[in-house]
Amino acid sequence: MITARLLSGRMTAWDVAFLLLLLALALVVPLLNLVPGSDSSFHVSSYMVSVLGKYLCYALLALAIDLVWGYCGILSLGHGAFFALGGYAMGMHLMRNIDGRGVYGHPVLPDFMVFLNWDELPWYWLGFDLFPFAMLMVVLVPGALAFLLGWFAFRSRVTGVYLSIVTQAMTFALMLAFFQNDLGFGGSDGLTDFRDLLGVSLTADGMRSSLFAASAIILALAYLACRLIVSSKLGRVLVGVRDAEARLRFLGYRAERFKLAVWTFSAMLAGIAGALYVPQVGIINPGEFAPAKSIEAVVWVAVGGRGFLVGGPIGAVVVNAFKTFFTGNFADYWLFFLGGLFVFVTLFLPQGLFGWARDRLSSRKGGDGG
Amino acid sequence: MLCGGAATAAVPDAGLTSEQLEQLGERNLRVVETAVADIAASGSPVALEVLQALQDGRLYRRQADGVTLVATRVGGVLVYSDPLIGTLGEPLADADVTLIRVSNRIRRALSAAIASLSLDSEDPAVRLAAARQFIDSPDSDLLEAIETALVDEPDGRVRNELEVARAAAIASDPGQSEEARREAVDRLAEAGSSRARRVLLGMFIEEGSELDARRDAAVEVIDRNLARWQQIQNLWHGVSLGSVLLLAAMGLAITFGVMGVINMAHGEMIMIGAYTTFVVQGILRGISPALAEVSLLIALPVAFLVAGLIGVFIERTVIRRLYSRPLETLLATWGISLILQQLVRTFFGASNQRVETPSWLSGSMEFGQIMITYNRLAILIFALVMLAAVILLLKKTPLGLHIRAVTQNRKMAESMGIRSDRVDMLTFGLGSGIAGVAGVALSQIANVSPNLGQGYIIDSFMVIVFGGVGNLFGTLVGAMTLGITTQLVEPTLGAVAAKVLILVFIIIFIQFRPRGLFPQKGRAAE
Amino acid sequence: MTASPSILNLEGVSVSFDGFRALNNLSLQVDRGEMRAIIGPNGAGKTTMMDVITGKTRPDTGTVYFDGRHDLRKLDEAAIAQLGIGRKFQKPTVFENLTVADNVLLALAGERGVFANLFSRRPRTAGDDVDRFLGIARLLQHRNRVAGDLSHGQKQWLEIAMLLAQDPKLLLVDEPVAGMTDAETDQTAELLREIAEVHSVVVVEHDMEFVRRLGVKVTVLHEGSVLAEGSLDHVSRNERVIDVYLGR
Amino acid sequence: MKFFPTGLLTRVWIVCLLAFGVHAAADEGPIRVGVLHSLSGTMAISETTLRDVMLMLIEEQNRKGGVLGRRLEPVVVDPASDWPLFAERARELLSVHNVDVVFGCWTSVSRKAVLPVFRELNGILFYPVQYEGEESERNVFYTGAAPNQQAIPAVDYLREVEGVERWVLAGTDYVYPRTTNRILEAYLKQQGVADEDILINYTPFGHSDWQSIVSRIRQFGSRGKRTAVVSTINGDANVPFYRELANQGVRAEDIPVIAFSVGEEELAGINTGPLVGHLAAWNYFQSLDTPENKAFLERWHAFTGDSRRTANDPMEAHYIGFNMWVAAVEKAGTTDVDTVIDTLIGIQVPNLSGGIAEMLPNHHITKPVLIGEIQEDGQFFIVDQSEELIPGEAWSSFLPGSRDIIADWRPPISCGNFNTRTGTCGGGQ
Repeated sequence: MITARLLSGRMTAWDVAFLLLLLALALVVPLLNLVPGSDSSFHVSSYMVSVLGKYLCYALLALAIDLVWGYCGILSLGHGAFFALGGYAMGMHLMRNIDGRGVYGHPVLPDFMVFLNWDELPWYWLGFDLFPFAMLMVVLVPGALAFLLGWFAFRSRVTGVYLSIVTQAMTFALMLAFFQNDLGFGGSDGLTDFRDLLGVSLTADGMRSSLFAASAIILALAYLACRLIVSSKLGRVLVGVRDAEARLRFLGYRAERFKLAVWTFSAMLAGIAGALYVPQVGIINPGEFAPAKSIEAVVWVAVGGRGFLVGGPIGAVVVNAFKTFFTGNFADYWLFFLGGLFVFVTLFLPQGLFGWARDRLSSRKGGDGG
Repeated sequence: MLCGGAATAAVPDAGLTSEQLEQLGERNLRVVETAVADIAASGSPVALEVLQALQDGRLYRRQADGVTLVATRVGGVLVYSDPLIGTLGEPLADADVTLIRVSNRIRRALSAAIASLSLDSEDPAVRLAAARQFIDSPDSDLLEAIETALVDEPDGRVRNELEVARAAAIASDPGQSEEARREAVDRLAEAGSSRARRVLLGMFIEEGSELDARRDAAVEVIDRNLARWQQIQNLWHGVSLGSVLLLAAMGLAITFGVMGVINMAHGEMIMIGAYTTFVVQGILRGISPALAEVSLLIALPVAFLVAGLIGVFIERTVIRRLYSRPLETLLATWGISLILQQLVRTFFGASNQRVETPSWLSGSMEFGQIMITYNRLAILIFALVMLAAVILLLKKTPLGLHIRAVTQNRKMAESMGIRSDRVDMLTFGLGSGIAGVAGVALSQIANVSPNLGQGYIIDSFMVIVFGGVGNLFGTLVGAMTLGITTQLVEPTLGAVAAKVLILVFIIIFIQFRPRGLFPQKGRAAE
Repeated sequence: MTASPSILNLEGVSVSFDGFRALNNLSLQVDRGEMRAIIGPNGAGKTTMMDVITGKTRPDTGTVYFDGRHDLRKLDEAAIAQLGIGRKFQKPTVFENLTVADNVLLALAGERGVFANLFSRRPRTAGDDVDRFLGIARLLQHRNRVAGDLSHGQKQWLEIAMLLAQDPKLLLVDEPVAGMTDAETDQTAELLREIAEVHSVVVVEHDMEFVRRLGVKVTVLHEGSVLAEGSLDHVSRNERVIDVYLGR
Repeated sequence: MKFFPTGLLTRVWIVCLLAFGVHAAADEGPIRVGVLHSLSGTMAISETTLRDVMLMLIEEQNRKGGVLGRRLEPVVVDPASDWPLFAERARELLSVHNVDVVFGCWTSVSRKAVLPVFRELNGILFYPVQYEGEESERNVFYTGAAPNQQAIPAVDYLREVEGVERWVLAGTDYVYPRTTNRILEAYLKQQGVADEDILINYTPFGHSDWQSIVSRIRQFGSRGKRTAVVSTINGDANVPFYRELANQGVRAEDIPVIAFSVGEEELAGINTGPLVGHLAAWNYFQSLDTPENKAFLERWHAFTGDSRRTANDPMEAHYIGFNMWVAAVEKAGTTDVDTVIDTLIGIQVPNLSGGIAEMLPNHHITKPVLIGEIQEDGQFFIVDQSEELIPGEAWSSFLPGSRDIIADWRPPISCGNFNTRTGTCGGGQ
């Protein structure tokens, strides 16, 4: 296999460990959810499965951000927009799947459209009843938006903080737009009350476990793809873009094309993450476009350590696990903790948790040799 | 002495009865309405005082016997007096009286009654308000009073409004002669105001009559006049919004524009300024209510210091370590912004705090047919003064020279003996302080809540990026362009679309001018 | 089209920033296979000239031709680099987070497309090529070190090695010996002379001793235009040159 | 802020249980009551108060001996104003903490987010905030006002008492204002109001520059007919809106503004002097002069230790909802969800305005409608109170899509969206 050949010699022990962990999760968690009875001490509750599934989606988003930030130096403050767009595409598919079981019993229109007196489905909702089409849109819509924005931005050499601010403006504008009822995406309530996916009820235990397993496997595949990219010669070009873009241009590389390709790919990954997220949490609404959400996702990557690929997912899981714990027990202190974490990590762990841990390990190992 | 208003129709000595006064406290609104009219017509010298007290919510009913009392605040304590007898001998406890509350309907009756009683007031503003009240509720019974008032009116503006009021009264009265009503319609058309328009549209006219045609023509004239003014009004709104954006962005123009620190905690500095205003106001009100009027002026330097010192602290502890990693200052300062928000939430609570508007900033003035509110005008002037001050500071003072030197060539500046770390600290403090001062002004138009800053941070960055980093003039042009465009687009497309459009516009704009409207050129920009 | 004798041809080029004229009606010709030294005081427009040639800055007026037929004003940096113009910056600019070998690998003539790079298999000869250029730059023993760890002089050489790997027709070298020890300077001069045997080279330098050692034709820039041209001895006798530069 | 060590310990214990996958048997222990209100994030301003009032009600009930002889134990979680997190927390409450009832949510989107969870895990949710209607779920009991209990009576008041003929419907652009305004528009047109006499305007969340909109309202109001503004402007946008009204001299006597989402809590942040006379329509005001309300406020102030703490409409809704649930459990003799859901219909408990609230078959309750005018002290002067209690309508008769739909959770219909024309229960189960 091409991949196998390409990856041979490019994978580190960390990569292998991470991939094995994901595969193990994909197998063990659904198994422990479905097989033991709910009073068994090995049982993993459905609640736990959906929480973990959510973390995996966030991990995929963080991976996407790490790819552009850690390897191309593009600090995107708008990846939440791609995540949300993928989520909306999935949400639209799920809405169409309700199939006349909405409260108004309309055969085609989702409830909120009946409610707002729409006569027919707007053109941009057509086709979403087909699963393959919807899945295509999950990657195409975020990809197209990213391509468009990147095409102009990179060609015009919009870099650094300017680019960050442009991406932030993008997600902010989308948030305002999606809040509007007239846009046809359910306004502030977004899309919710989903029933089933591929003919199986979303509330079925098997469904939840399958979604979880799918998230783990897709994360693993995305991780492989990213590893392939960064360990190819392309990856070295990307690092060149990040560290000395001008130098690279004078070597004859069109830096903007490299950035555009990776940027678009990253947006697609974010879209996939959103699409996996929506059926697991049961709602998608314009709040996902909020600039603060995108910034928070960037922070996961910073906390985990950027430029390692594995750092983003680690950060996403760690920060969100803390969030679940803090908002459950010390709601008032959550923002202190989160804010303090950012400051601390930026100041004292510029390589993030993963970088710090790796350095500690290697210094211990190499310590004897002095 | 001239007996103003409807009083001329009443017997001068009928005076006020305690029954009439007690009726003011009735639950039945109709009874209260009649009582208000009766009291106004009574011609009693205290009628105005009683009605005014009722309007201001200072009229009480003594629970023991139902007697109506007027309350006056003397040095923070309420002193009650019986309008028929005078000040009470012994003070009353607050529990002994109940406030007489009024609804809108009564308030309308009161406004008309008070207007009719205040035509001979000493204060031209009061007379002007009375005249306007007459235009708003034209009544031919008042004609005589208006005529009388016109004879002696010294103030041109009031005369003008009184004439319009007279025309309004004539035009609205079907009993007047056709000739007189026609003239009145012409006079109203000449006035050109929306008030006059309202009178014209409310006139009772036989359909298809000559007067009807005349009225339609008059309305059209006014509409054309108003449409012209509307353009100017929109422009004013735009300039005003621009000045708000300018104020919000100015501190960032220093921290981000000059120093290159991507300061996501900028909004929180504004918020701290606003909370400082709240605290200063609270303290001053505790000392003396008169001081509360000038609390904003006192809050300005305090907010500058508070926000500035917090800025200095942040610079010393965090920003300083990150100068070589500009994008990461974004993360750290965002963390700081979360901490500051939560700190304020912990100390002050999550809800909005009430910052009072001093009386000299409340209200509005009319300039032709446009309305300019004092607080917006003050913010515009204040923003421009601040901008001028900052530019002067950067161009003319030694600190400004040092700041420019350090930003242009740190090494060179250091070798010339400038302590660049000190300059960094002061610059960041200055930017934060300016944001704090902006918070004082913005506390007058926005929610003073922990989220205050979040509402301004994105707009501020847009303004700076649009205008060009490191160029205060660009910040001014950027803020005004965005403000005016928003307000010109808003009436046709709606507020949401206007906002989205502006953001999309900026995104596209940056593609073509990646360094803003007024970019820094040459090697320094690399 | 007939091949022009000159590889680089600037005619009447002017550039101004904010009213400051960095280049003022500059004309310059470099012949094929020639090595040319450009000297001039600070602000004479040396770096701006490099920027114009490499597509970083667009001239306000004037023409810039490469190889007699490529109008460089119409091309971007990458296209110009692909035509065969290599540039070494004044401040050594290498990819600090990549290994020395990777730095040269990126520079090696070859595919510059996105997908080609994603799936490129390293040609078996690539390693040899990398080693060859590292050998020329005397960096072979450092091949697996991270470039950021190199000394200043080594970075300069690495950049020169990258230039060579690019196999350009014309090399623009900006102050190659700034910050070097005397011994390093000697070695660099030697290296450049070697290079000039097969390439056209333009060297911008302050260090008169170094320029003398190169022993090539010299162009003196002043206030954005050519003040004098000829051998170093010739220009150092020019009174105006003495006035503005050497005399100080 | 309050901090409950016992609650924390329980939580830690539960987290441990969760980690080891052990489930405690919940039958004979305390009855668990879930409280699902945001304690952080943007909605914390409004929702923290509701958590506090729930804790007070639970404490009082425990002092009275609990329910069915068992103690009530509050389980408070924080969904942090994050809608997906609402769904997650709801699942946690129902499946991990095994609560018997949940009181929670504020925004419609948070309610919509948790609906599928309550349906799936069969829980009970009491929702205390006025909302746009068009919903009736078996697992949800709506103790806030439906549009016919707030919007329509408010408009009637303005028409009848103030003689208003021209209408500005100004709202924040989201579902509640959109729906309310659609209902109002249909209603006004039915009442003979011409198209040109209705102006509808939407603004984004947190809109802060109201100059041109207020100026437009002033202009719209200068047509010789009495004009009023019906405001469904939400949250933080209100302060700048009212400020601009005051500064542009829009007085209540000229153009009154009646609001559906501005209560005592919101007014606390505004200088109310210039706003005196503007109106709000609710089903409860803190200024209600009834013995029930006085007693409630006394307990509230004692519980919070703050005599200036305001009370508002959704608090009363929780008060009613909690008492209804307690009554239903006592009546049914069990906390079993299905039984309690059936028993709740028809339960009557006193409200705070001196009447009796009844849970209707459509899971909405009867409420009085009160119109209040803003006073200088930030309280409301009640100028109008409906003579009878108005039953909440889940489905508006003024919207074409829902005209034929009714909700009745008693057999034989047992359906939240029964189409009377086709005689079928639409969609859903």
